[in-house]
Amino acid sequence: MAENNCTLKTTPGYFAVSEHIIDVAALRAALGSEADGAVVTFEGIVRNHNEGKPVRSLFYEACSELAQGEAEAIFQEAEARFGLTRIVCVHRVGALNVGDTAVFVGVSTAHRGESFDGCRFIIDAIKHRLPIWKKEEYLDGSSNWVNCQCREDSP
Amino acid sequence: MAENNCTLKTTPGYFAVSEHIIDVAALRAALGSEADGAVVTFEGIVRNHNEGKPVRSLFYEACSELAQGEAEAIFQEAEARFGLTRIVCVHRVGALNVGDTAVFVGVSTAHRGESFDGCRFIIDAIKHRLPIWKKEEYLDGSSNWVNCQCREDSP
Amino acid sequence: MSAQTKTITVTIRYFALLREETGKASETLTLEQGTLADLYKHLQERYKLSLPIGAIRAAVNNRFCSWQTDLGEGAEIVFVPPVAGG
Amino acid sequence: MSAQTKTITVTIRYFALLREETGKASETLTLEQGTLADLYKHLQERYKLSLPIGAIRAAVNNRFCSWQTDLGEGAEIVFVPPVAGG
Repeated sequence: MAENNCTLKTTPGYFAVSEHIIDVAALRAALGSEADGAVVTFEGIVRNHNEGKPVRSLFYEACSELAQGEAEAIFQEAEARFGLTRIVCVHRVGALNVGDTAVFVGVSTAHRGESFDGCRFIIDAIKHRLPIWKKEEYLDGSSNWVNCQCREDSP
Repeated sequence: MAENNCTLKTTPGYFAVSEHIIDVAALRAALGSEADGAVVTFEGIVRNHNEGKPVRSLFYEACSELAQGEAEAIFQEAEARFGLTRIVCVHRVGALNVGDTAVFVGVSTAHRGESFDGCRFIIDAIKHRLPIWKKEEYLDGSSNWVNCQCREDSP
Repeated sequence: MSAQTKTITVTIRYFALLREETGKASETLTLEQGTLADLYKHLQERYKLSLPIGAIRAAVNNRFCSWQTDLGEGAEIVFVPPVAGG
Repeated sequence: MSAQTKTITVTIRYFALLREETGKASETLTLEQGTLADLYKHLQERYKLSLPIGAIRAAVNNRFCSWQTDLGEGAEIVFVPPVAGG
């Protein structure tokens, strides 16, 4: 994880986009300090269905540079609002299968309320703000860039 | 984990009281199915302070039989309210040091909202309802059974 | 005390502060039939327990019970001081 | 077109649906100076892009910018289709 930490000097967070299987245990080990009483983690997993359609696999694509800056902004906001001590987040890109972890978010704080609220805030923000795209491939052979069919989305 | 599973036939949950270090990775591996899109975990960690006093170590004690029954009741309630697919919870007993995981709660569901809410519900219920007691030993040599000083607590 | 007074034998397990104040993890007592509340008051006096009855819960045979529960022969009793898991 | 019209060279990166519809991951274009919105409208026509301008965001040199931003020489542009991380 060392190579990217230098880009996050102003926050307690680590963010990466990765083509490799997410090593949850290694990321968990980066959380927690002696003053922390709570660690909350979230994993988003590739489901075998979405909105009623059976999913065979997923393809994620990211604009890493933009994602990094946006993640730092999210982390700073989360730190200020919830007093998070540590934040670790990795988002997978490339071809994923059902059961794979697509995204990991882990946080630690002194008390549990802030950990739950902070972790949830971060995953919600990541889903809405990070330049990461998901193409679902269905069992029937069709595929779809998620959210790109609603043609008149307002910003 | 197999030896206790037979006691939880009516719920999707696994609960144990353990004298050994909690193996978070092994517990995480018991979560998630192909239909699950979200895994949320909580770890309660021994802090180096509580209500302003520096903590040196903790001692946890449980009435395992009562705790098991109460955990099953909590899991059934959580399953009904949040549609949790899997629940895994282990509470440590004995002498713990700062940084040790005292309790692990992990849940999985189709969608993330229910995972966050369900995990939080379970840890809150565990803290309030399970017959588990905590003795804090402070750096100054004093100690205290937590919550046992409020002599006129109503039930 | 009349010859009619029935006695029962019960087992009590003590945890946390109650274990420390009684100096034992469990004991088996033979006593006059009565309620859970009667038993706790008896123990409170005997061991000078600091926790008032309102601060604790009680379980009989692994089920939480009301203080008015009548104790039966062989009952296994746990008094539950204020909990603090997690 | 007057001789005064200034041209600039910009690099554009395409992702997801935009990458598929343009058939390229990036390209460098020389074009008349204008705003981000002008550029997107030009590309929309050229590639028959299906996403309306209201559905996407744009970034210049790694910062999200408004559609009225004037493009400078050497700008690195990313058009961001609706995201779906996690």
